[in-house]
Amino acid sequence: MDVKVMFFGVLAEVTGTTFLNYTGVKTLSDLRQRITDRHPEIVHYNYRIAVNNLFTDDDCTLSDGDEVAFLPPFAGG
Amino acid sequence: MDVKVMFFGVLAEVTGTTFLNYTGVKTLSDLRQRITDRHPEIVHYNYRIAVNNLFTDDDCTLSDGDEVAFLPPFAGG
Amino acid sequence: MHKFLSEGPLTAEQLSRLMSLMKDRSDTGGHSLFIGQVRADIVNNKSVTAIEYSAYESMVNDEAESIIAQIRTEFSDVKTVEILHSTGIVKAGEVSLAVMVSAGHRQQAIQACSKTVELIKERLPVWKKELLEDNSHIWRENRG
Amino acid sequence: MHKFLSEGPLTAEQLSRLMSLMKDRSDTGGHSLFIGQVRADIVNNKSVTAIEYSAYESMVNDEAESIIAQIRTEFSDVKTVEILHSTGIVKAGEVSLAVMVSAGHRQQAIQACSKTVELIKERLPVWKKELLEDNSHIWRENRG
Repeated sequence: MDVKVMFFGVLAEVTGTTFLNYTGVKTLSDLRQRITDRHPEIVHYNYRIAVNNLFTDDDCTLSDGDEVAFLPPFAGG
Repeated sequence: MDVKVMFFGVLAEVTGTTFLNYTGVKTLSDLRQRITDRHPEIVHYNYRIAVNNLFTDDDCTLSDGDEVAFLPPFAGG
Repeated sequence: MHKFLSEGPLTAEQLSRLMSLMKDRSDTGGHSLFIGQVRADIVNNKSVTAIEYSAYESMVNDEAESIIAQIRTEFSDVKTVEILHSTGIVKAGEVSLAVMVSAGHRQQAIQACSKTVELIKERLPVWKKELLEDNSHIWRENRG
Repeated sequence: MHKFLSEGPLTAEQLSRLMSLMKDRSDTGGHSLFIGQVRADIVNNKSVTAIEYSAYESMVNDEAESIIAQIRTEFSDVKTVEILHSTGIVKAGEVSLAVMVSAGHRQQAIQACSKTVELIKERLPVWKKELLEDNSHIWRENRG
């Protein structure tokens, strides 16, 4: 599956990227493994993951075109 | 003593007046007696009295130029 | 001396001027405004077309100053409190009250503005006569 | 679709337009506005000159709609909820957030506006980078 990965806030800074495409991804835990291999520094940060704008705590199967966002604690207002 | 008497809200309507001078008034209870003699209808209304902008529950001596206001329940905002 | 009363409905210009006061400070993080508007309520099956406000002006000024002093004592983070209240006739849909509180942080701004509005209802010597569509009227009291 | 994000500081015109929405209804008696402004705080002995906001726009839109739906459920007297949040750079003294809640009666307007601001802080996917006078920066999180 081809998925879009987005980093926000401090995670965009530490990964040096805001947007990446990953191909051949089956599950969220696959994707997380590939991302932490590539950006090991993100383990030091708090973040939550949203798939298609919905928070996802557990593993899940990903579909083509899914948008997976890495979200540090919010700071709006 | 010469004092100014002011009626507000519904009391201005029922007394038909907003402002009156009373002469030869010694105390607040004197004044209240003269006013209820003249406007007996006001006994049917709730009101408080302020002398020179301060609420006055008890009797007190009045001085020349004092402003005595009859204030129905407030309804600002 | 501060002017708290304004003849007729509060205008868009008056509200804009109030909001432009926000710009003067960089130590404020939150501004809370309350705007009171005359509702076209139905009373005794008749529609309210306007409210006629009357006020004891010199006492309004004393009480408003006293309310502001109380708010600044209770909410130490508050920088400014502005109060503007209409007198005379204000039609349904028009604005009769504006309160703006600016504070360092949002919670004090919001709580202090809310408290200011309650104190205005409780303590400002202002009266309202609701004018109904058939030219009758009702004197309205604030309730707890 | 509703637009909740706005590039750069919120302008006086945007705030006036927000307030002009009040005029459309005669069933509203109270409007509560909250305006959030960037403070020139001192952080690590350095002054904050601006905040750079970033946002996950599609999720902001979903969450803002969800917040408004929740408020309208919890506060049955609320007629309208408006939310406007800056993205990009907003300097100290400039405005980055505006919330306006209109309701039949004052207490629901004030309480619902306050709750909306808390939910925005808690749930809108927005991030802030405080820019300091020596060109360093700090990522700031909202605290409880």
